[in-house]
Amino acid sequence: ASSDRGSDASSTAPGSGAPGSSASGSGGTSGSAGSGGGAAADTFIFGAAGAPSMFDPLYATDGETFRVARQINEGLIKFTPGTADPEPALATSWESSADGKTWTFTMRDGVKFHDGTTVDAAAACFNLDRMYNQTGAGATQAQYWSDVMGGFKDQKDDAGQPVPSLYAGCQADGNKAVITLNSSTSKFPGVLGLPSYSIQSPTALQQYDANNVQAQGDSFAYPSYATEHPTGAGPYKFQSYDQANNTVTLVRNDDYYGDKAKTATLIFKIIPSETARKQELQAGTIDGYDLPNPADWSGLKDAGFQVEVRPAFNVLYVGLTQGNNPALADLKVRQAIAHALNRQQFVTSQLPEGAKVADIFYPDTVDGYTDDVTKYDYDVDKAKSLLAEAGQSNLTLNFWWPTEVSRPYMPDPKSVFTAFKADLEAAGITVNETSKPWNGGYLDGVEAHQADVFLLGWTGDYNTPDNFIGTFFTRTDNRFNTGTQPWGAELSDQLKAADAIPDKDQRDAAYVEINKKIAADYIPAIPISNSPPAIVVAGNVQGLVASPLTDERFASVSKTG
Amino acid sequence: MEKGAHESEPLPDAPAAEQSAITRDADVLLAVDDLKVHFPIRRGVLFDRVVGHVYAVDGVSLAVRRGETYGLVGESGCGKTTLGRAILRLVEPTGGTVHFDGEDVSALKAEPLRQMRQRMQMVFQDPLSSLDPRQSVQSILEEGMRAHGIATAGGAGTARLKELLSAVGLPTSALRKFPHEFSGGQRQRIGIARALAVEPDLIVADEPVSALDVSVQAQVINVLSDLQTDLGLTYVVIAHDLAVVRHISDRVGVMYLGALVEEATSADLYAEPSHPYTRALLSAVPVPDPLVEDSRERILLKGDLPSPANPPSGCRFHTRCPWRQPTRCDDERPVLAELAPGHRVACHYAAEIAAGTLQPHAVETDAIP
Amino acid sequence: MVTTYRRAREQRIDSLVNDEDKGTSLWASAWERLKYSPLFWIGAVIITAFVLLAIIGPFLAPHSPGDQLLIGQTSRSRNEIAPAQPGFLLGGDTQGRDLFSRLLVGSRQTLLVGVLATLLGLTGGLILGILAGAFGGWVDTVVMRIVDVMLSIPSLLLAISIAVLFTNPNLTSVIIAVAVTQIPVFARLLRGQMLAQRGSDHVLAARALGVKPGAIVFRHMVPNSLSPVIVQSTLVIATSIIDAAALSFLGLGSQDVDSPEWGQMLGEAQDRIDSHPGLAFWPAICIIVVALGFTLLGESLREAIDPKSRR
Amino acid sequence: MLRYTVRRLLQLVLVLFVLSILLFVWLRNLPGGTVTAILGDRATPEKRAELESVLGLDQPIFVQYFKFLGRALTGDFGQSTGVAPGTDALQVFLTRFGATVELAFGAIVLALLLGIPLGYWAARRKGGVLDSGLIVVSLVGIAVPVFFLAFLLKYVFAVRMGLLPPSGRQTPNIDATRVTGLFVLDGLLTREWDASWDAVKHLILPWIALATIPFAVIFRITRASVLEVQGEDFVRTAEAKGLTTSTIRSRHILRNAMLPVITVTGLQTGALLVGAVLTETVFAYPGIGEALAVGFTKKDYPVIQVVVIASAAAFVIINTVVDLLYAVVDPRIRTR
Amino acid sequence: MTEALLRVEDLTVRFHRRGVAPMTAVDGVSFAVSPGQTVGLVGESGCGKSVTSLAIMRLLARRGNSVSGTVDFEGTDLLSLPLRAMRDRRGRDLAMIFQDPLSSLNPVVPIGVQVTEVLERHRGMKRGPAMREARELLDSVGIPDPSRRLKEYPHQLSGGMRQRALIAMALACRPRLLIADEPTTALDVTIQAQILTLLRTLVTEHGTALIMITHDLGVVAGLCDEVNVLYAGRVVERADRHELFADPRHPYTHGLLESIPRLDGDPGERLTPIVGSVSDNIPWTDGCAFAPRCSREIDLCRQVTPKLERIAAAGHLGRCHNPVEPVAAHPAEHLRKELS
Ligand SMILES: Nc1ncnc2c1ncn2[C@@H]1O[C@H](COP(=O)(O)OP(=O)(O)OP(=O)(O)O)[C@@H](O)[C@H]1O
Ligand SMILES: Nc1ncnc2c1ncn2[C@@H]1O[C@H](COP(=O)(O)OP(=O)(O)OP(=O)(O)O)[C@@H](O)[C@H]1O
Ligand SMILES: [Mg+2]
Ligand SMILES: [Mg+2]
Repeated sequence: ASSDRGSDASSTAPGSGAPGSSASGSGGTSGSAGSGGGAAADTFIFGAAGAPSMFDPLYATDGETFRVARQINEGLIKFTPGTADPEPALATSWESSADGKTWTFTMRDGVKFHDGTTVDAAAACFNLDRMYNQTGAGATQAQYWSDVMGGFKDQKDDAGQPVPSLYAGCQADGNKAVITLNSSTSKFPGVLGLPSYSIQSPTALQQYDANNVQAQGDSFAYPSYATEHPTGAGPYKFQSYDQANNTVTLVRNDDYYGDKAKTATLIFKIIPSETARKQELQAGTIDGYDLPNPADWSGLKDAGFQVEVRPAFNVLYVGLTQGNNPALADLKVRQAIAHALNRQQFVTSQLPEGAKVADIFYPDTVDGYTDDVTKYDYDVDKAKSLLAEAGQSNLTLNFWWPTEVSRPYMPDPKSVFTAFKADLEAAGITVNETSKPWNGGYLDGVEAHQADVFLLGWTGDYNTPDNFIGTFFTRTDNRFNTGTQPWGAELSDQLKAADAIPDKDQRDAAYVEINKKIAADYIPAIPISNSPPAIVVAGNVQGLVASPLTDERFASVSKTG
Repeated sequence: MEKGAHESEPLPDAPAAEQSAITRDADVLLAVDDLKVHFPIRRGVLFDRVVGHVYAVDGVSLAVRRGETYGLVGESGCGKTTLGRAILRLVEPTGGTVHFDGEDVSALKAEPLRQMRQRMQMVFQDPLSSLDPRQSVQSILEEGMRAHGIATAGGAGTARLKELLSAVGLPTSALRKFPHEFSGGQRQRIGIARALAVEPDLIVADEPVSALDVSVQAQVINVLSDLQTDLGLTYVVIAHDLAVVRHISDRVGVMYLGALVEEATSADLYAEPSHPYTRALLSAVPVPDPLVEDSRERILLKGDLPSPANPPSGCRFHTRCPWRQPTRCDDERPVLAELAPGHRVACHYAAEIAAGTLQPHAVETDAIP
Repeated sequence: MVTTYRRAREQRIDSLVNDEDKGTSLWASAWERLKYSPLFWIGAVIITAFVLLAIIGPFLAPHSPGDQLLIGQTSRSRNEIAPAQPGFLLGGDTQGRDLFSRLLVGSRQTLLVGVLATLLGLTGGLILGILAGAFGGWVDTVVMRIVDVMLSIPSLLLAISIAVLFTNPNLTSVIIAVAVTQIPVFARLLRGQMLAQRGSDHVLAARALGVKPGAIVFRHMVPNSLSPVIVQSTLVIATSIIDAAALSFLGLGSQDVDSPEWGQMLGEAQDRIDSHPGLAFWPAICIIVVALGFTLLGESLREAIDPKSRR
Repeated sequence: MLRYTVRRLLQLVLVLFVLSILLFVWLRNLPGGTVTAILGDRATPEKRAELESVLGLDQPIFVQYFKFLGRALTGDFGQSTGVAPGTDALQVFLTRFGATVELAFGAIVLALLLGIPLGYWAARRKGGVLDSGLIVVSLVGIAVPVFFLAFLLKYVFAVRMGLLPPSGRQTPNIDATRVTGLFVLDGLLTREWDASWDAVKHLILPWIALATIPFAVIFRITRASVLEVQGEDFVRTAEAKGLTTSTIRSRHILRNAMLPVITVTGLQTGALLVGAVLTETVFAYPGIGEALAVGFTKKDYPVIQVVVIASAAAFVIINTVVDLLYAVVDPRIRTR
Repeated sequence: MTEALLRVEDLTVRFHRRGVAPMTAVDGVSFAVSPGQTVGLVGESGCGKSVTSLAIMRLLARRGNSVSGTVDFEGTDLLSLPLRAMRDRRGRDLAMIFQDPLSSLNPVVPIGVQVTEVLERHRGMKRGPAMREARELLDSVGIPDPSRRLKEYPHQLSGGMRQRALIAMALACRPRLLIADEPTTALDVTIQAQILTLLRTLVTEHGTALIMITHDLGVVAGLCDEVNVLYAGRVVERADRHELFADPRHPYTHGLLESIPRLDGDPGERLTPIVGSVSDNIPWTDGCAFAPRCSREIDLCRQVTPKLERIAAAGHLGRCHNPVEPVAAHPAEHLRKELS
């Protein structure tokens, strides 16, 4: 593994396009222009909440890595800015066979990777095969592949059986890449717009040993491809990662096939503290940042900043672990809890503008949405009577909530808990509170079914119901432990079947049915809200299109003044 | 001070070789034989190694008879305190034995030793610091009694406490007070009363009056001698003030660098000091009489006491001795030998010096130009 | 080595100069000095007020600290919290709870954190310090190596380390986390004192008297070693309160929603500090004043019992 | 002297060894951890198991420890998983150490520059208004939580008044060359004055916030120590010799009074680290303190390990150096 | 007797402390010293010896006390001199040595510097010559190997050498008056003898005036020309040393001499201590402070404060209403014969 990025940065001679310096024309005018910070018109500085893991999106799952990767790379398709709908990217068009198993992508002509090599069908197939061929540490890291596609080529499960995969192969046919699948899935082609499915330069991948991920004790060591030489075909090129100053610098790719990036330099300044990001924006030292605290929206707007609210593409739910607390096995109890929660008051008092009470487990922008499901209005008396009917007037629930975390669907877990705890108590339920750090017992405990009631949610990756409820309930040993209920397997089968329906309309209809059953008969959890996350930029920034998938592309962004 | 009885009676012959006889002598309460206390000097890189020793006490033999007062004098750092503590086994001796009333104290295990301590007590130099500031006089006095199962409760206990206080000349009201509420002399009386509380036979008093002003010093000295008369106590009194030692002791040992250099009855010692060091010491003590001061002959010693960690070879005193003779004094360590009955001296030339056949070297004078 | 005589004499002169012939005890003479120290009095007044508040505060609170009485006037999206109004002296917090009531109730929690953390740290330190100081030798070496390791980790890290061990961060875990960081401090202090006591004349005297070793340790050495420990405790209460606040700031503080603690309130108010400074201001002021009170008290006590400062 | 240094260093090795065991065992027994950090809310039991076996986390803890130790001895502490994921943890430490050194060094210098003269001044006017005032100020410095002070400073001077940058270490797109990794020094070395000045501007507020506690401690120890020394016999002797006030002050009082100040300054490095965790977090300053804070929330064990061990080492080494310095100043130790 | 070099008149020092009545440590002390003369101040701990000497040198703390009276040094009143001028005189015209040689030396400054700083200050010498002079000074007070010692630090010297170094410093500018405050208390007798010899030579060969402060009557007997016995801040008896020891008149002086076990006395003899302790004192304003402890107390003692007046031979002053009768035969007569 090579890890001398820091020393690399420190040993370069001054002036010669040093990684730490801005490579743009303004470099010549030196200090006075530079000290203007975020003010320089051809440099856009974005406040990132954390450091990217590395720059090969195949191995990443986190937003900070993806945010950078999205500027450097493109996939066969991408999402239309501001929506979750696919549009052409490196492929200009695509079609699938009737059974949904064969997908043919027509490649765009004349596109070059940053290293000057050509983007073609062979390169596309090379990438997909590379993903499929991951082994060892690489396989554990390529999660978006395993999540969506299942297994890898040589992967065996504990019993020594090959792990099934959706992916069957990819053939380059002139300027067409033909991808074959083992079964139809709703995930295609949307999944190809994910950063992990980016098409990267085969030359560079090979030259810099891109697959050489090593597991070491607690962590992974990445090859130099991922740390120093990411080579995509996106509007920006990777320039440097200055760890001493916590900045990632990208520069414009002048050979980009589409509209060239509007700013010559794009800098991600890593500022872990949310408050610090806000203050930097206020002080003018950055041009924008992600996920402003909803409480700050109005203040930021008043101060002339542009708070771009993304369409809500997430859901917050109160999970009910089936089979843990015997009382929860009773549908009446689950219904009572649903009635007990004053979701509307919570949404108005604690969630940002634009947040809505959710009746099903995904937002209305997702295909197969319906609001024609059983609704559980806030009604304490009803809750009490349901509990009484169930013989659970003295119900005690073990309610878990996470600390050290803020998610787009749950900006402040404590306030969620505080509100719902009061609601449950009002319905005569005794609440035993357990708070644990998000990654410090909470997730692990919830996965291990230790909680009766817990707070969790999901942000969608792409536009399919499967990405939401499929993820939640397809497995029967999921965190709600639905397998312990008679309907758990039923629900799982319905979801699998729906996902495999090639026809979109039929598929959507199937999902509507599933949602109705979930709301009326199952209630494995209570959907609470969809809450829109925002991104904020300075007043002089134009061209930022907020994306429900947080897939903002900065090439279109420019600054005045 | 009534002590004529012992004074006139010379001790039986006790040369080093016959020391064992002394330990068996029923009249001898305390017998110290070739006692050594070497403090290790530790230093080391990771773990401390012993790189040398402070020869604080280096081969002391002496015997104290019942009812007698034995005085120890010597300059600062010569090992008096260490010797005193080693006798009570408050420091572990490196070598040699201490017999108390025929029993080998140096071989006692913890519990027997603790019980033995009832019979041997100590009075400390600094009256304030040797009293626990947080204990009332009553509990200070009772502590020892309790430790040795002497009744402390009820009328008997109270009576005993009053008796103790009156023995050292303190009012009964002192019982409820704390050490800091007393003057120096009174504190020292408390220290003495504490030692007396367990009804010991032997009291080792380590510079009991050094920290006191002369007028108070006299009071305490009187208390000590009165108690001896009344209770038949045996004392080992350590002091650096020769006048005090002479005043209260029957016999006196002079220490230099961890060893006895001379031992005699106090009358003998002051009348006929035989070791050059004793002579120098006596000549240096200021006497509050101008006539004496003006006329006396001074033996000025050169330099300071050598370090006990690195004592001189041969006679320890040869580096400062005005009578030093070539080679023998430098090479051969003199033993404490009997010069006259009951008068032991550790000097090769003691007889010659006493006879006046050996003259001191000219003393180097300290002169202002 | 120059004569113990001299030392004793000096002490005597010292006591003469200072105590007007009649010696007075450590604390009595400290009191003589404290009487005229304005810093001490300021500290004492603050602490008395604080302790009183902690005792009666929760009873005075007009509302339950957990009730979201003002939730209707609260909106995160508009960044609104309930303003001060009749019955709600300082308005509501972000959850629509009465800020004033929370401050009042918080005083007791805060005192608990400070005092319990100190007591716990003190107990741990006492045990280690007494072990090391009473036995000496290899026990001392082992104990002190442990203390060295603990001391070489900056205290807050230690606290963080302990805090993350608790899967359910609440007041108890904060107290324990803060207490652990104080253990080495107390252990060191006490061991030093104990060692000094071990060599002291009055302990030697007790040994000479044949007092049993256990009694020597607990009747003589420990009581005489405690003064600086007591003073240190006062100071540690202050640092405990501040450290607890720091833990809250790092998100590791108590998460108990029903029993507010000032540090926790301050930590929670961080992200609203510019729009609603009052949320952070009140708990911060309370913490600062109380910490200052304990520090003033501790420092003036320290100065007063320090023989060196008697000149 | 050499012996002493060697001894301290050997002790350090021992301390670090014990510390590394404790740390290792402790971190591995925390709830959550690397696997959860990597998998997040996408974890499934199979994936967890797979990841655990790939990382060797399913092996007995002592096996894991000795593997770790073996690698650590070659300087390989693993890769960061949260602070700067994928970067060598030691590298993360080293890069960030420079930042913390700049911050801590500046703070301690500030504390010394203010603390010593004021401490002396207060001691000379013991009991006066000025003395009491300074004591109260220093105690308030101790009583105000560091993070709150940092917050206030930032809010007032950076956000409200806009005088100084609110966070970070250097303006990102400034034309600066890295030489030593100490930004202020780098600018001076390469004559990029603006880069130095920019780095200094980023440091001023953190310096002030971080310096308060060391200042208070140094002030008080100086004051106490001057009070003590000025009552010493040798000062009276110096007075009796008719020496001038300035000679007495510099040669006799201060030279002696500085001895405890040296020791305390060394001990303050520990406190500085604590302060740095808070200060750096508030000012989003990429030093080891921030690395630790982030590392703890993100369960970045490699970074936590290397930072804690290295800062313990730094603490011990600094104190050894301070002790040596002490010996240089105090002949009683030097010539022993 | 030659013209007095230093004349202390009615020196009074009071210490003020918050909350308690002012404490008079030195109460109207007067005495004089001439060149070549040694005047002793003796008394028990706390009687005001040190405070007297510090007041003369004006070394008492700037606050917390008040000093009155005059200290006439060759016609100038030291007490009314500006502090700056006083600094110029200290170390040059009048010097002082203290009891504890270790704590009186700066532990972190080499001996050489501590000696030369006086030379540089008062004699305007440069470093080099000052060092040479310092070497000679150390040599002259009997420190062996002075060149090496100059570079050493106080802790490397033995007690006796430290005291010699202090004396060397005091003598650096050839002061005409030397005040020695218990210079030998911290030293062993053999070393004490060395230092006393050194001081004696100093006075006889250089005509330096010496104020010797001690609690040890023996030291006084061998060194001083005139002796002042202090009690509770006042001089209670003053006489030539022969006169004083031969014929002590004040009951306090008498008591002191009686309570000392003497090398030349009878060993068996019971000591006759002064009863009580200093804490039994009454204020001088209510009569004689010593009265409560005095064996010769009469009614007058508790009513009228006695004055310091001639009570025996010329120059023998005492402060007593009922002085001790003259001693018939000198107590140590026989021993004196023996020794001589
Ligand atoms: N615990 C100890 N460890 C090491 N050295 C010691 C110890 N106790 C005493 N010494 C050394 O032993 C020597 C004799 O000490 P001791 O106290 O017995 O002398 P002393 O004659 O009582 O002197 P002083 O008159 O000063 O009380 C001294 O050099 C002293 O430094
Ligand atoms: N700085 C001071 N503040 C208050 N009282 C003082 C101070 N210095 C001395 N005294 C008092 O003045 C009295 C005389 O003290 P001084 O030091 O002169 O005694 P001394 O005769 O030198 O005694 P010693 O022989 O013990 O040195 C003492 O009772 C003491 O309490
Ligand atoms: Mg001794
Ligand atoms: Mg004095």
